[in-house]
Amino acid sequence: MTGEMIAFFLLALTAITGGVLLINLTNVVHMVVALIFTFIAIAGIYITLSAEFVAVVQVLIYSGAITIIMLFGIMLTRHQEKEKKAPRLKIILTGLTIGLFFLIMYGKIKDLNFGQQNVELHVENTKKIGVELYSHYVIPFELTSVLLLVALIGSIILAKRDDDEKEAKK
Amino acid sequence: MSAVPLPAYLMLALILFCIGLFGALTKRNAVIVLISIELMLNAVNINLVAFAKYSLNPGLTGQIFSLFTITVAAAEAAVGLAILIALYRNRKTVNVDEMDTMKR
Amino acid sequence: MLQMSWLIPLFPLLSFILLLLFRKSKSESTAWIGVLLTGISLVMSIGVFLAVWQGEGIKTEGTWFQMGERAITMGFEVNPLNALMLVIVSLVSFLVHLYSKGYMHGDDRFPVFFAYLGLFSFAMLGLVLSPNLLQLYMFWELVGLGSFLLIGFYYFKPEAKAAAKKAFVMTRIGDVGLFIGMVLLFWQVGSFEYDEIFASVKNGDLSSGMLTLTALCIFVGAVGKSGQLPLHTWLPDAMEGPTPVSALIHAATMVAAGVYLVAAMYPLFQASEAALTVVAVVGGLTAIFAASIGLMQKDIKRVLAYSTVSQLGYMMLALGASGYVAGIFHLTTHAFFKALLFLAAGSVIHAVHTQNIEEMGGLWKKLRITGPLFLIGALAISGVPLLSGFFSKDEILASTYADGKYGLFWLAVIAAFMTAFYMFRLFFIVFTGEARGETEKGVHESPGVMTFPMIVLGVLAVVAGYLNTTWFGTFLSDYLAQGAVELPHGDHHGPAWIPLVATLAAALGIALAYLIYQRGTLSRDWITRSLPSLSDVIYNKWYIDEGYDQTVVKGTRGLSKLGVLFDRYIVDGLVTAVTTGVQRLGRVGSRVQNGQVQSYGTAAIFGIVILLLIVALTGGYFS
Amino acid sequence: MNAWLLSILIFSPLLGVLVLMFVPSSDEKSIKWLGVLGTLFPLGIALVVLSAFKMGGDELQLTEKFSWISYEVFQSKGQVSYPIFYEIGVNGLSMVLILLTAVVSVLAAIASFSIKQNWKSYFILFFLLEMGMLGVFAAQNLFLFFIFFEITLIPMFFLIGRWGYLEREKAAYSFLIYNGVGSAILLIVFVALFMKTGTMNFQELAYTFSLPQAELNQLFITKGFKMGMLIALLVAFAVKLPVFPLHSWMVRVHVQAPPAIVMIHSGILLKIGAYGVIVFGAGMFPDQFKSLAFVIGLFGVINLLYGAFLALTQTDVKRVLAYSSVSHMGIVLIGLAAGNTSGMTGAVFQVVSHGLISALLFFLIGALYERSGSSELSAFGGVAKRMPILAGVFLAGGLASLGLPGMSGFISEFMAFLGLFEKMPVLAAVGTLGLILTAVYVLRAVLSITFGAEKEMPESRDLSSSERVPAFVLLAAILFIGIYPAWLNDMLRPTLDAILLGLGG
Repeated sequence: MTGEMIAFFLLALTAITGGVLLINLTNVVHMVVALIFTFIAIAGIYITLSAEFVAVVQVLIYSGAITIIMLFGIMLTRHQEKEKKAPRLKIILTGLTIGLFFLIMYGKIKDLNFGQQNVELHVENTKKIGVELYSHYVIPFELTSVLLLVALIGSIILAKRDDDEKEAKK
Repeated sequence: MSAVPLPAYLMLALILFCIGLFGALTKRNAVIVLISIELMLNAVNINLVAFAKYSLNPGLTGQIFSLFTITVAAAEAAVGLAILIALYRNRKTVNVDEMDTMKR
Repeated sequence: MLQMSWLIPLFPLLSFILLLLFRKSKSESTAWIGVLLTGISLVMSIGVFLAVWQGEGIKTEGTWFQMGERAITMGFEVNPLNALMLVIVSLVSFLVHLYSKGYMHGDDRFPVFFAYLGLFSFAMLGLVLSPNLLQLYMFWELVGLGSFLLIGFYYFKPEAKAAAKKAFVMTRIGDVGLFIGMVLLFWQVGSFEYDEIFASVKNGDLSSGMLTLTALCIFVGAVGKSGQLPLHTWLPDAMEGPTPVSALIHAATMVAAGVYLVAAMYPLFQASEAALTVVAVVGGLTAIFAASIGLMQKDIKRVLAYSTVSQLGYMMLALGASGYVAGIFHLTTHAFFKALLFLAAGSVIHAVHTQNIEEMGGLWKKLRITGPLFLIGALAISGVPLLSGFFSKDEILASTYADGKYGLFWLAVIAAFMTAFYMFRLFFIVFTGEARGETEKGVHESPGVMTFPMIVLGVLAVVAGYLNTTWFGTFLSDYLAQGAVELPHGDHHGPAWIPLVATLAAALGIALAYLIYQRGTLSRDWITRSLPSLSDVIYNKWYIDEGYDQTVVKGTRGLSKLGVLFDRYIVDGLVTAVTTGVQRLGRVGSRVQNGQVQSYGTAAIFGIVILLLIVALTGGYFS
Repeated sequence: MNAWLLSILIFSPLLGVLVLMFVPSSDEKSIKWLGVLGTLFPLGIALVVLSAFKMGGDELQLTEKFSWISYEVFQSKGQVSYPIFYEIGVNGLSMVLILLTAVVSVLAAIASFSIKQNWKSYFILFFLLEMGMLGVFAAQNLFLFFIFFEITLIPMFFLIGRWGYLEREKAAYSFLIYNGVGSAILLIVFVALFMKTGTMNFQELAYTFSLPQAELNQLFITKGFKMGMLIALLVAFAVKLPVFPLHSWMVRVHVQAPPAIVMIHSGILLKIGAYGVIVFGAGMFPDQFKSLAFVIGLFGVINLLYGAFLALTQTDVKRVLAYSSVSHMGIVLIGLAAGNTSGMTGAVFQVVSHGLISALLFFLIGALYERSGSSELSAFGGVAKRMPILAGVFLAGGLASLGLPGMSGFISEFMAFLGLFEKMPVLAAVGTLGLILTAVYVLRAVLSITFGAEKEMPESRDLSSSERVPAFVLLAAILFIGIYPAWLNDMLRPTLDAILLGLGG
């Protein structure tokens, strides 16, 4: 049992626990908080996979930005704290479907092994990503920035438009 | 140095994906549905990064791809919430059950 | 001369076309077109006949169209049998054209009538000239069309409409038999040609069962056309047509076509003993059966119609009993005397404007030409010695006897007795005694165009018998012996007592009629009273029509109604069931569409999972 | 010139559409005359095509072939390209049917003078319909065939639904649904054939399927596949033909559509079904077709008798004729089932002859309806008195329909039965019962209209001169084929011989 193994198990346990809590808690805010654990644990998983830069981004974006946005969303829209359960039949049906899905995928991936791994990956990881991004992937990268801009403007307009209309009506 | 095999990562991703899927399909609060979708995206990212390390021709591509995914997910979360808020203003609810305008 | 014989049918066709063009003409001189053109046909037919008499013959054919390797041919053939038929047909047709000029005087559609007559003559002459079965079949149907049009000439009368339809349909039933026989023969022999059929019959290419089957199928055709037993009911009804039509079509020519067909296909029939027996039995039964109905009818034309059926039965009997010559001989003489009788009856009807014999009487004095001619016809048909009917009927009886069909022989004798009785019943009621009804006023003899044809036929009815007598020479059988048909075993002149029996039967019949209807020695309703049920049955024509109505007609109609219901409720019902099923399904489906994104998502995931499952189970490679 | 002749013919009706665009829709008279002219133009070109067509020449003539669509697919065996061509051509059979289409279209356009409203859109749809029909018969691959086949459906739907009688919408819908199902099956078959063989050309397909089974196995074509394709094709065309029990839409259409459209429908559209069975069924899968011959023959006889029995007691003359069409299509099946020279010839003759006869009869029914406002048998009587020409032509048409010698109906019935008697004598003997029944119902219908006591009718003028043209032209054509069938036969021979070669009879 190497240290990597122990780290992986702990992280995986945390991530799954966070996920299960997300499903089972009733308070909406608690759910989001449970998910923060999952996100951070996933960042840890990335580190075990020699992806330091992705791990950092994960912490920044998910644990930071997205969770905060979600909390804002909850606060802006809250009108009932407690989450009501969905009908039992629906839960069972969905659960069965997903269980089936799980079993199929499990059967397919359990023995997957390509027999080799990239040992160089952690060497100057961030620098290499930077070089790749600005050379080979420059066009997708720029497109992503455009997408972000569009998303920014789009969300502002979506969130604002109603007020304008109401004013216009007045 | 090998220790954790590829299937372990894939399994973790699968479990998280299933949890996310279940949440997205059963939770009634729209915010939670959005968060569940984020969880699914994260599960996918784990796969990408894992394949960047263990695969037939490993490399940085997987990690870079996961970066793009994260970016898009962030944008999606922002737009999704904006829509949610707009909807909430109109209908005074974030309950997914009550959003059935498609039927009407 | 013979090369030109294909023109014979075309003149009446020309007459048909011309007269249709002059359809609107009010002038009755249009009749002369028809008379003239059939006259030309007559002259040519006589020329052809004379040429054949000298032993000539011709057969010319050309390809009509090519069916694979087999060529379907059309052409014409002249042999002794059909040369004789040509003369009979064109002669009677010519005379009837002439007669109709007077009879149809004042009709609205005068030219149309002659046009139809032309069409019929064309078809009949074409039928006779046909060298193969297919061509014969085609003209056979066209003859039926001519008959149909002429029966339905008074189209506004419901009876005429019904009769025309009935005639067409009943003969069509027979035609289908002929059709089947013809087609079966074609696949056995590989040709429609008479010659080839006879050749392979002779070579024994056909199994005996097939021979009998095809012969019987063809005989069914003859039964339909000639009004033999099961299919005879149309012929009496066909009397709704104008009387000249009855004389031409339903006495002399078309109905004889059945007999002609059997004669033309005689080698086929000869090859099958069973078929010949069936022909004989059907003929004999028809003869006596129709004669029995004729005893009681009140309509002058219907009596003659049943008489025709009966006489056609005689001809069939003769053919069935190997009396080939006898059958043809009787066909010839019958054509003359029956046409004469019909024309005379037409003349009577023309004079008194009724067909009911009970409203006639004492016309002998008023119709000085028609009366004696009718008497000649009646004597001839009754088989009174020295007139034509005597010789031909005698020959039929002789050949039946010689063939060993004794039961049928005695049936035929009884039928001969009945024939004599009903003919003279008719004669005495119509021409002697007191004038009855209101028809006596204004009764006058028919004009010359009508009496002339009758006189010609009267002469022929007397002399035609001498064509083939044991006394002066058997011209006809010598002549027919030239033909392709090998005549059956020589001449069979049975014992000498046969003519005596026949004469006796005729004399008895005439005497009985005299006693009842002239002298009144026996009361008129003597039979009716003594055997009420039998006479009732006979008067109602053995209830055959009613029987057909109750069974075949009702059955068919019922089946059709059933079919309509089936169509409406089962076939359409199935369709409706499918559509309502789809609608229901749609309604269920729309309930699933509850507008909730999560349900849709679940469904989508479910679908994906199923697909994944398939991929996982099949190994993932889509071969 | 010849290189483009056929395409010009197919798309020539579009000229009529183009001209009509510039005519104000209220100008009734010029629209109607342009309608007739617009169909005369294709007829003229069809005659030119006929003169360019060499009788007894190559099997397929006046071909045109252009690359149209092509795409490539990666399969386990490598990259396979699937080209689709625009390819057209005529053989004897399609030449005859094209000619029939052109002639009947002109006559139907003349019969359309009785249309009461929306002439402009009527004629535009009419022209599109004609284009579709011409295209169906000229197409030489499945793709084009299918496209033109569908083109006929849509105008037909509107023509029935907008200009028909009382229950026109229902009729139009059942037309569309039945034929839609038929085309769906057709499409599946065509796609499957394309997938397996990589070609859509009729001749290439026929060649491919005639290869020995060992070579076919490499293409994954089993005997079962062939049989399945054939059955599906037969079902698809059985809807069109129509074959019992898929006939109820056709009866409805015949009763509800305007007479001019029924002339087209019964005269030509039904024939597409027969054409399809001949070209695809017998032409491509001869062995399988032969093994199904008895079933086809059985359905033929059922159709014949069923149609005849139902026609016996109908009270509406249009229904009588509709069921008589069912009955007559049975004869086509009978001829096909025989699968020998005479049977095939009979079937094709029946296709042509029924086209002419039913066009004539429906034309006359239309004329009668216009005068009396009814098509119930009981509404008529003694028509022969006031309208002798109409009654005469009607009677002649009826007689042609019941197969009187000297008219086209006889040849086809005779040949079809002749063929069947060789192969299945007992079935054929049962079928001949239909000949009797046909006589009964035709005479019943015709006589109760033309004969009998005269009944009052709102209008009782005889055929006008513009009505006489279609009536006499059709009657002349019927008589011509009946008296001189060799002309039609010579034209059809090469095509039929090729099909018969496959059938081995």
